[in-house]
Amino acid sequence: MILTVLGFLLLTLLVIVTGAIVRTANLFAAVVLLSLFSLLMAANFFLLDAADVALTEAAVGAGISTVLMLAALALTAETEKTASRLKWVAAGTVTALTLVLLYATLSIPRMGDPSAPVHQHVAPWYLQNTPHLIDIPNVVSAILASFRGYDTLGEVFVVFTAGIGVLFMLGMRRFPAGKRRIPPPQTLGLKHHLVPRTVGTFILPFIILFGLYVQFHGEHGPGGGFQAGAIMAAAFILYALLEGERRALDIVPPRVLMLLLASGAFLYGAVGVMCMLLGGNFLDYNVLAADPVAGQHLGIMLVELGVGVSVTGVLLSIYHAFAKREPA
Amino acid sequence: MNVQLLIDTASWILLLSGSAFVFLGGLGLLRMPDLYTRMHAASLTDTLGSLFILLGIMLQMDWTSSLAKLVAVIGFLLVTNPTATYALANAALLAGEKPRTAPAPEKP
Amino acid sequence: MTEVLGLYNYWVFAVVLALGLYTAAAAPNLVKKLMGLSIFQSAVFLLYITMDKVEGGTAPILRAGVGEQIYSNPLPQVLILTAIVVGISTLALGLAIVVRIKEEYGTIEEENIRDMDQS
Amino acid sequence: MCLAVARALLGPGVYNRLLAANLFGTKTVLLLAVVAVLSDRPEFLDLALAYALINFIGVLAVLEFVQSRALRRRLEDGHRLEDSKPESGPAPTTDRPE
Repeated sequence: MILTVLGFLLLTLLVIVTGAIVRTANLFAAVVLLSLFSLLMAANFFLLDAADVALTEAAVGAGISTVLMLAALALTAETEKTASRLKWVAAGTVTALTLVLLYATLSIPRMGDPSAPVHQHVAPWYLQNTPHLIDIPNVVSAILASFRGYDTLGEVFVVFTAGIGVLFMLGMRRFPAGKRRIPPPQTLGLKHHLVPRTVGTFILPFIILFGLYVQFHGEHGPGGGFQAGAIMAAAFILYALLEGERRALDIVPPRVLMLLLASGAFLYGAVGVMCMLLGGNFLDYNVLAADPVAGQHLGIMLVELGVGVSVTGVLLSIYHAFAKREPA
Repeated sequence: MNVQLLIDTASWILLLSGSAFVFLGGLGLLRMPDLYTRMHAASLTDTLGSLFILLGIMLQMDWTSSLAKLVAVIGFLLVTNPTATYALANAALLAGEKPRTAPAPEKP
Repeated sequence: MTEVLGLYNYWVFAVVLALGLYTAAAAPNLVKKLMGLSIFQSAVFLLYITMDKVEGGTAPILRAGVGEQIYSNPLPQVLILTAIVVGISTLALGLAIVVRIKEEYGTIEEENIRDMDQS
Repeated sequence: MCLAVARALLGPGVYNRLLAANLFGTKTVLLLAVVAVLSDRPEFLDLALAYALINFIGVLAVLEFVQSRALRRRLEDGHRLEDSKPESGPAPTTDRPE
């Protein structure tokens, strides 16, 4: 009961915050509010029993999206200047659409209804068969990596392509070799702030450790490659913030980033091809080991690893592509 | 049985006082005149509030690995929150937010 | 009463979706547009995750030694889990395009860009 | 939490919102922990842990953003030191190459 009330409250806050984001013309403030939005979203996901999703939203929304948005703002502008001419047309259309949607909600089953059509078809099958076919507690991981491995492969390639796209757009230019000019501000980092630097250096290993935990414990608790990748990327971004771009790129040079970016997706695909070579179907892990269940375990672990590596590589390359760029 | 009662009482006291601190922090955040005093109020939530609430939860739990996780959460909160506040204060100062004078309301 | 509470999530979804769409359509600033898209996307996530909830259920991570237990639907969660990460990557791609536009045109306001294109 | 959001909406200005967002992050951690225990799935404390670890990166990014902006402005203004500069502020001249 109390959780229901809490969910109610959080959703109301969500709407209010969204309204504020839409209204503010200061983009910097909007980014801050967007991080609040993401926090509320994650809390809601958690209340709606989606622990894995909440963890993903936490890992992505709390750190990375704010950082990326700010990096983009630093390269563009901070405030919205003009007002649109189409404002009222858009408002009218959107209001009409909302009314239609609200009307449509009246005929769908209420939240949590066990007899809703969504809960009838495939989901029970997954819940029933995961224990003996795959034997890992986290059904979400099981579906993600094994039952619907094709989908996830596709998603990984979308992420990969987006990363490549950003790199094409912004390039991985090297720092100018000449020492004549003052380095662009982003390269400085927070070196002169003792407190964040000390604390950051202290906390960094724990974030990486936690990322590894999420990666390899993902079959048993909430977690998996996507979350772990985001957390790891956040850790390296933290390092880049603290020590400056240059140091961070010394630690993980662009070439290594490229390698990460590519090898994750490659690993995923290679596991699939491996299954074919061993006589199974593409991404059919049963053949990977003598025992089908052990094969599934191995396959899921490798695939999740591939996802984790790929996501880390992509997010990190994206961040560096933004951070290295000098404002026009 | 008696010990159980004692633990429950202690945990409730901790939880309630923690909630009180969180509430006061929120109140201060709303009522204080400028950014820096508000920051002071907010840190009340960050430290005492979260410490008490998490300790209260810990008393309710069994000896499992979750307990260690809670300890870790407390530790990280106590370390990272002051850092965040520091960074925030520094950023505000750098951006020219003046302490102790009510900042001109820059309407978004 | 329960009917209303049960539909509240969907209403929130509709309103947030509308606000996001409105921002994406009407905001003159390209970064703001992307924010609108991201809000729109989050609203869809909320819709899916709302659908996965089963009354009295718990997160679909099987627990040993707990007799009969209802679990929420894992399928929407899988979809959204990947979609969040895809979302951030595509958002980054959009931001990259905006940055390039800023470098070429010197502005990220839609109107100004259109004026420059026409002249 | 409502109070924090109220502050976030009222502003004034970016930094009050940021403060509120940060506070809200802490409260989310507490909320997640409490809900995890209430719903009797203590293994979900992972989430609270994730937040506790990652939440402050955003604020650090803001500091970095503001700092680089202030620095850039100073460079553009030809080193006119009109900004009140704290002791711990950026000092580009002392940046030694490593």
